[in-house]
Amino acid sequence: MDKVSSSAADAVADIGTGASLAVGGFGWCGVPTVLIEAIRDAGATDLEVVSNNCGADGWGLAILLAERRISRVVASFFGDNREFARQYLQGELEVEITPQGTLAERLRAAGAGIPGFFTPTGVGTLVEQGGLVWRFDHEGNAAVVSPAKPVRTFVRAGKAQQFLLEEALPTDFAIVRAALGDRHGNLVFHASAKNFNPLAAMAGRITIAEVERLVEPGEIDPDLVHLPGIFVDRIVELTPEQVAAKQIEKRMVKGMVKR
Amino acid sequence: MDKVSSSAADAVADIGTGASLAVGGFGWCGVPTVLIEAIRDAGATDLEVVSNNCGADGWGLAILLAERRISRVVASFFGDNREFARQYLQGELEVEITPQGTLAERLRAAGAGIPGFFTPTGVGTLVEQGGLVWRFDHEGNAAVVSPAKPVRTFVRAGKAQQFLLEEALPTDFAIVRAALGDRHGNLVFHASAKNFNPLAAMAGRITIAEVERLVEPGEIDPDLVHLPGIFVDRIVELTPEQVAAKQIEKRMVKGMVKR
Amino acid sequence: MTGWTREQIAQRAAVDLNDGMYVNLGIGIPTLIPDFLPNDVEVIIHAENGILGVGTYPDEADIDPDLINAGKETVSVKRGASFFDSATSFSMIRGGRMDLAVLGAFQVSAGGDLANWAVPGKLIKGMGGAMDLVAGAARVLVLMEHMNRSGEPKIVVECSLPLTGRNVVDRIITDLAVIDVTDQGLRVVEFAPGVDAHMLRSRTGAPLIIDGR
Amino acid sequence: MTGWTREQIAQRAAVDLNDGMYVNLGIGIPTLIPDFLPNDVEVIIHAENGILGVGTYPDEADIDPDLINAGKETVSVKRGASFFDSATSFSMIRGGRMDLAVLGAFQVSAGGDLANWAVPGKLIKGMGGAMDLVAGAARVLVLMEHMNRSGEPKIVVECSLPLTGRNVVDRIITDLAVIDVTDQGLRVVEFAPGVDAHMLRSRTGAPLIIDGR
Repeated sequence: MDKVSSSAADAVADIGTGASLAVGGFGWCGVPTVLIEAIRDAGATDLEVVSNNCGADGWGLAILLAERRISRVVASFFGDNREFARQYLQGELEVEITPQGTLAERLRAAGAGIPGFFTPTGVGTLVEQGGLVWRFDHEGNAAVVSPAKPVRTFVRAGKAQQFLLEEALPTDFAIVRAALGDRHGNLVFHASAKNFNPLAAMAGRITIAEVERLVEPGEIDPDLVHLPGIFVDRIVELTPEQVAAKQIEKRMVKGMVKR
Repeated sequence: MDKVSSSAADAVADIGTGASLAVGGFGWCGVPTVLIEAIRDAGATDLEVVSNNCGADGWGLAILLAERRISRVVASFFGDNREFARQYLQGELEVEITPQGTLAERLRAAGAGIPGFFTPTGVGTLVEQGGLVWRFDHEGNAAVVSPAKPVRTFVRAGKAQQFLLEEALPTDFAIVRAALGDRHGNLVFHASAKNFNPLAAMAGRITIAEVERLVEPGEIDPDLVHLPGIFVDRIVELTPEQVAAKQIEKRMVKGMVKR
Repeated sequence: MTGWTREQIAQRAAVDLNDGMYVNLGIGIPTLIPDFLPNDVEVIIHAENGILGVGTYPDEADIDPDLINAGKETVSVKRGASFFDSATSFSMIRGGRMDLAVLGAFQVSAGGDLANWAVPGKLIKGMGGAMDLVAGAARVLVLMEHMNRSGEPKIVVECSLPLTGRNVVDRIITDLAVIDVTDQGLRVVEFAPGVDAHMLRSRTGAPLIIDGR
Repeated sequence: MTGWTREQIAQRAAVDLNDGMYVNLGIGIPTLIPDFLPNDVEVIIHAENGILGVGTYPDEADIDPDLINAGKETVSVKRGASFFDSATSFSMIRGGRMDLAVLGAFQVSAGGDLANWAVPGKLIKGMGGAMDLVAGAARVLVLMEHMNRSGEPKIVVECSLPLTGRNVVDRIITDLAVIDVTDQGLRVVEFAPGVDAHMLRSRTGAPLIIDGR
């Protein structure tokens, strides 16, 4: 068994126009930038992207946004991305705004064969009641808004409480980044670069991982695997230059004043 | 921060009569046997136990069963335990039979604040329709049977499909076993002894872990923690003798004939 | 001799396993399958208690009480194995990543319903992971004797025993034949040696499609 | 001088943190709290992107692009830290294991409703993890200026802005006072220097219980 692709271009070649795509990463951390670049180069457009953020300043998914290759985004936070805001407000981009924990759980649920689950998050807010603007028209009025979500009462710690139903978020493809991987697709992440990566990987029908270091099966202790290879279909090994290109969004060092 | 208890007896002292208890382990593997013995010695009775199996032949939970200290069990498989069968059939023990994957997910859901989720498992069976015998009367007739579960249709891969609603399984306490732990409660498991342990730990309102080796905070690489300490309230360090007492249910070696 | 032995059933089942497949093998005949795989076919065996990459029984020196399969037997693991908790294990199954589940059965119906966990009047042992496996695996293969010990067909129009899953079985391999569950009904793919259409129909409790009829 | 500075608000909030607590600190004033903790109070700081045990900003040599907090700043970790995925991270929150969440607000209502993520007519940035935090944390503490930049009260009978959560806030600490949300209404626990009941009532858009009245 060898899931290694000969190149990033090869690995993403069948991601076509209109595909849905779960993408790992939080801010600029743990983002599969090389696979994103390969998708840009391959030309697919009208993509639906599920990702906590959507990159910024020419980094990560921002390079697909800049070329208007993304038509719909499911995300929890995009406050740092001006081009994202412009496309959203001018009705060029549909945005399903989802609480961060709900987004994580919806991706995991997709991978776990759980089509829906109840959560306390968002009860009593627009997330439950509906009306969040998914798409503006060209005059800046709401064209598509979120639907209301079903609510159910459960008894929790002896108290009846309301919860809303969220649905799983399966995608055609997932692209993720890991520190270490083997030819069977087993992955190991480092520090907070783990974030959404294992969950995006679970949600994809076909999952592609870029790894900073590739090793042979057996070199990763079975106790230390973070994501079992069954969730990964293709592996791309990064070059040392690609690994070194990692960027930092907010570089802070000891003694700096907190904002 | 130091979650280490002075003894197993101390750690379980507040587990009272009528308490519910999630217990890690699969078969005889990864079972918190020392905490189970401490509970036996402490005298609590009328316990509700959530555990995939229920021990066998004087091992694990079987020692609580033997003393009739358990009044209700949620489990997926108990085919190896004759005393369990006797108590169940004679109406001494209530048993909620739950598919194994559903049991695992219900424990995780409890720990994740998800009160209920939909699953394909059991649709079209007695698990959905109700009628599984939870308790027999003394004549061997069904006295309490499982209720029917709500069903909902979700579209999955373009196809409408039915799923049933399962509820989370939170418990008053959880007892688990790990290979390694630190004073903050961070746990590392070994091989297939991981099984239900992280999930039971998540489900408990108060979670107690027995560890084969105790180390100081900082000795476990943050990337290698299997269960973060926030899910663990008390730690008990086992003696070398207690660790060595681990037993094997079906000892097989290479060349033996498969059954 | 008429029909296949247990080993021959496993051998026939092994033909259905392709290189790179993730498979879960139930207790009994399914555990014999790996012995019949060609050297160039590498499958990854899943144990629902938390292992991908289950190997053979271990050497005496390598026995580890913490390393058992879902049948509770000590095992070894292969290169590239991984360990995980039970929720992750069943996520793989329900999430559709498990290519194949192979299990035994008491009864299979013409519509692919499976009964393999409970017999009324006999002691219930629990369904373990069987309901999750048949609900989630991409493909479900049943290996069983064609008739039960009382000489009654185990392939029936409707199961009389409590179900493990409804419309879940894809293929049945018995000592007498290989039979696919299709939208048109049960279709015979292959006869065991010494078995013909007449014999197979007489021992089967549901209509069979043989040679298109 | 009347009232508390940003730093003094954080200092007052620090009093509410006990040894051994797990806390999530939002962006802004909450991040200043650790500077005011006594040496014998060890709290474990959670970053919802996947860290328990967040430390100070790192030394230059220890900067790791893979190690950032939820505000996307480089950080260090303390002894006993752990890393995990986002689903596990929010499990801790929704599951009730997070003892305290501290965040900022645009508005808080008399019933403990919180609005802190969206202002109609202004660009929506997304709620991030705020809705999960207020729905799940065992206790929610809001730190904010008592009035907004237009001089309007931020504590109101009903929020006019889109809610982050309903009936979720336990305590509010502003530049003017410490106020608890109780079943009876908003109860003033403490005044900042130079603040009296009359002034506080005049700057608050909801009834206040002061000295039991």
